[in-house]
Amino acid sequence: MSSNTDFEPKIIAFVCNWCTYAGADLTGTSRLKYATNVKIVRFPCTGRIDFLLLLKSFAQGADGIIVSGCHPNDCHYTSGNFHARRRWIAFRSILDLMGVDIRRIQYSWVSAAEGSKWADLVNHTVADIRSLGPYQEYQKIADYLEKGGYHGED
Amino acid sequence: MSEKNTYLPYLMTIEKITKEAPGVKTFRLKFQDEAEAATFEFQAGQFGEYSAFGEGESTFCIASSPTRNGYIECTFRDTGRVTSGLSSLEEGSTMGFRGPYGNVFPMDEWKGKNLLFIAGGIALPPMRCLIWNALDLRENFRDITIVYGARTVKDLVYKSELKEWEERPDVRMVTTVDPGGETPDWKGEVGFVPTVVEKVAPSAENTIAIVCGPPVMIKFTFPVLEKLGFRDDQIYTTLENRMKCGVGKCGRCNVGKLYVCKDGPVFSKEELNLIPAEEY
Amino acid sequence: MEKIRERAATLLAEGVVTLVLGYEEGTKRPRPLFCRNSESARKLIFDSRCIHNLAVYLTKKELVGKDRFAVIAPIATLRSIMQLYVENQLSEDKLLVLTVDPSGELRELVTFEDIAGYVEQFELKRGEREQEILSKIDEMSREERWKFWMEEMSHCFKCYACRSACPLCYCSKCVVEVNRPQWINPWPAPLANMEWHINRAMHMVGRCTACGACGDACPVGIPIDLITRKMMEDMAPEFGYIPGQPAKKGNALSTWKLDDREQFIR
Amino acid sequence: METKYISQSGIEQWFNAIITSGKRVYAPVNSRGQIDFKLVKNLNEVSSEYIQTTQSIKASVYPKAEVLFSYEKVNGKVNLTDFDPESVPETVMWKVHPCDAAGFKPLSAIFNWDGADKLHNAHLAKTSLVSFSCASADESCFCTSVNGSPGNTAGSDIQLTMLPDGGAIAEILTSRGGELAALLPSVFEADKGVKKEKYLVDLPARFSLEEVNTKLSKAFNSTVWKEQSERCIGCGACAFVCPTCACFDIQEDVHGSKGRRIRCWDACGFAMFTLHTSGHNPREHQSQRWRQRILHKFSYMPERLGVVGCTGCGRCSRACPVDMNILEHITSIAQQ
Repeated sequence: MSSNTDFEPKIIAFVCNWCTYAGADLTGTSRLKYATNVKIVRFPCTGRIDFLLLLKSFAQGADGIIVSGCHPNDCHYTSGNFHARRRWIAFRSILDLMGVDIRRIQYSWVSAAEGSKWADLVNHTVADIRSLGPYQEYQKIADYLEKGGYHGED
Repeated sequence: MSEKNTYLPYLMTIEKITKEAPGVKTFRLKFQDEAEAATFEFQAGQFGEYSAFGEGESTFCIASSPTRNGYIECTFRDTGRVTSGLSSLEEGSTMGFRGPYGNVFPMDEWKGKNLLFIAGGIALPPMRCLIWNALDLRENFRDITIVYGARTVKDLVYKSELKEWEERPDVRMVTTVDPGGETPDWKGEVGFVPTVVEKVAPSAENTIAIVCGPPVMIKFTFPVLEKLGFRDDQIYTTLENRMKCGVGKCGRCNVGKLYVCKDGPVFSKEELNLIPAEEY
Repeated sequence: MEKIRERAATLLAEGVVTLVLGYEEGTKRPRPLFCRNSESARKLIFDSRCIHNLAVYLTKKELVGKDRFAVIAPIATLRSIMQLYVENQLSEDKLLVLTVDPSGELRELVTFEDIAGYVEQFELKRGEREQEILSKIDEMSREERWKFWMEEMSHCFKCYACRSACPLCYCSKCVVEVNRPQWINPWPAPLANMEWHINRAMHMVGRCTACGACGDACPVGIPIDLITRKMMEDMAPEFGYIPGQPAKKGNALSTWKLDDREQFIR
Repeated sequence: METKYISQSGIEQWFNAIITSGKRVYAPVNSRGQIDFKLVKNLNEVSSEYIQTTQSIKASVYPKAEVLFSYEKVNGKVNLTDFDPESVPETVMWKVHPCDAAGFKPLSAIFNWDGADKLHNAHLAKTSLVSFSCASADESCFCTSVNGSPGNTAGSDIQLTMLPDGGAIAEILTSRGGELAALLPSVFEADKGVKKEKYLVDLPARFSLEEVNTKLSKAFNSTVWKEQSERCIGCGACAFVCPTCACFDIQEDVHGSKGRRIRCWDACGFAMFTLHTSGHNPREHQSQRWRQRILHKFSYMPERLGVVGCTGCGRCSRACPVDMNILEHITSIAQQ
């Protein structure tokens, strides 16, 4: 599975506008090369990233997810990232209990100055997800109604 | 099996969009399939389920008159998921329509009578269908009076048609806005619909009153009509309960033993007396 | 039991309260009873089978009315009452709590301070059923846990008995009923069901008092109470609260600490 | 209609013949501490000791969620794909109770009272019912009060009445039942002349439907609704386990330019069920919703559709988290 070269992971990154998005921008302007598997969704703050968006991403075909924002004490809104961190702790615990593969969600702090950290983060995450393979387990369930489950309870 | 799927809508093209009031639009819809257009028939009072593909279905009356062939019209206010989805569509786009559903105004029985139309706010559309139907068959009826009110001048819908009705010599048109809703150049009445009705209503003798409006307007207009001498079988209204299927199955519009979608939406006050008022 | 009946009858007869919320004998086990006069207080019972969490009714204004009322509350209900108080959903001057302590004595708790003091004496422990299922889940691999819950979720038909039975689900409009956007698909299907239950659990972080009412209410026997219970047990050391005790320093998710755990963040 | 005898081994061989024919078979299975209808392959999976399954067999002809049609938006146009009745597989519901089989009539009455429901009818056309008459009942059962009985054959295609020797009286009731029996005709032996009544549970009627109906016709403004519903917490458990509750919601499942319109179960007990967009709610209080549930089943349906909306299965009473016991409540209305 680790040498799955045909598989290109689909990765969604939920990032905050002030730090990580700017950081990712810097990666680009610094002409640092990194994996192209990531689709970035920009939010005002990590505190605004609803946990359900992560689940929706898996359901719609994401194999991995990056959630990233300002380092502690650097939040544009003072404490959005602290609130987000608490929520992630609880969310991870619930997902783990339910058997959702939490290795597929990578949380990170990337500042506006850390262009190279963003490149590293993406490259690492892509490599991790590549070795985990596609998240079929989840995607299969998302298709439930289509597969004829609506005739009863098979 | 060629059994028809009730839930499968007709595909309609939005031919024309008219902005009526803030958030209120009228769509003129044409059947995409000509065979469907040719066999489609409806009568005043009926409603349909309108689809915004991607958002769902919403229930409104058919606002155009059955005497105007080749299209149907609907008027709605952008308030929920479906209506905002519809509202974002442009001329030429496709939407869905199921219908016509429900019963009709007994216009044949009203021949030779005076008609008093009383409508409030966004409830003019079901009435508009009826008004045009009556005006297109004008010789069937005697005096026609229309009382229409809205909260403010801005909220009045079908403004050009209101003007047309006002200018017709064979229609008595009274427009009113709630106190405080008037503009400096407002020439109509100022006051709530029930009060205005009391002032301008024709004699109850040989007259049918049709009332459409929000529940509170209806509840205050009925006693006024009673005072004016209208019997319960001379008063008609249409109910607008929440619906999903439109065909008597989903259970939402059940009021007492009646279903608004099957036994209504048109009810005479006489019929309304048989069902619990708290449920509509 | 006789004492509870007598006291309830007196409270009602003297007009101290207009309603006593308690239990009566039901079809297979006791069920909630709304006593509005001293005569119906004769139907009241109270024993270890009385497990409905009556706190669920305390936020329903059309039921409890505007006047003072009393509720018969075993320890699980008391925990919910404290949480409702912390969330500003109850007021002291409207509520009188009756409970029976382990020695069989009838206790009247008038202030929330009284209730808090009383609740503190009882440690929240797993029961046999919870212990059995949770230790089974503990031994499962991640893949097995996923399969286990997916099987359970396939039975959920979204009757929302879990939500209705929960004293802390008092929102007048629930997140599943929001449709712009349609956040959680409203029809029953395993994924949509799981999304609902994860959502519910997230909304219970730092709030659930593990009364078990949701699991007890589930008509298709999904052990949903264990999702919030496990989460509550896991989060207690993280966020520094005592399971089953009201939060002293604000709700877990509306506060934070500089040194919250972050080894999972790269 | 003909009556046969089938031996214990005959039942098993016949069951296997049904499986071999490729039909899906659902039967009561004991799993996760619940007895409920599940897809089965072997007779030994089928549960024997129970009074009632948690859920009814309603889902076989009225799925919890099903696609009414799907669509795709292409260049401003919309293409519709209709529901395909051929997509419904042949299904046998094995070991249903008479109260479950009787539930199809009121269910179909709702779906077809004015305009046929293509989806429901497609499921009906592919579903056969093998019912087992009841030798036991519990305190929630009351089929005999609502025109049913432990040996009621209404709705069943074949009914088996189990005998002490492990065999059964087999009543082949419909042509579809005949086709099912024809999958292995050899096991259907000549009738031994045993009367099935001897093997049915004795369940005296608890109330008279006519009486309830008369009382209900004047009960709309009664205080009974408020009194009975105080403890109701407003979930949909009763409606969802009910064999005849048919209220549904229509929803949209959207994936980019593709979408599906979905019909799913809904319940009149939910506060949002009748809520208008304007905020006005005709059934604002739980007592009004409880009244609707009872009146719809015992008053409106008999009057409008000619069929009572209850088969006395007792599932709602068993499933209710707060013991809203329908038998108790109806009986008390009848006695008022």
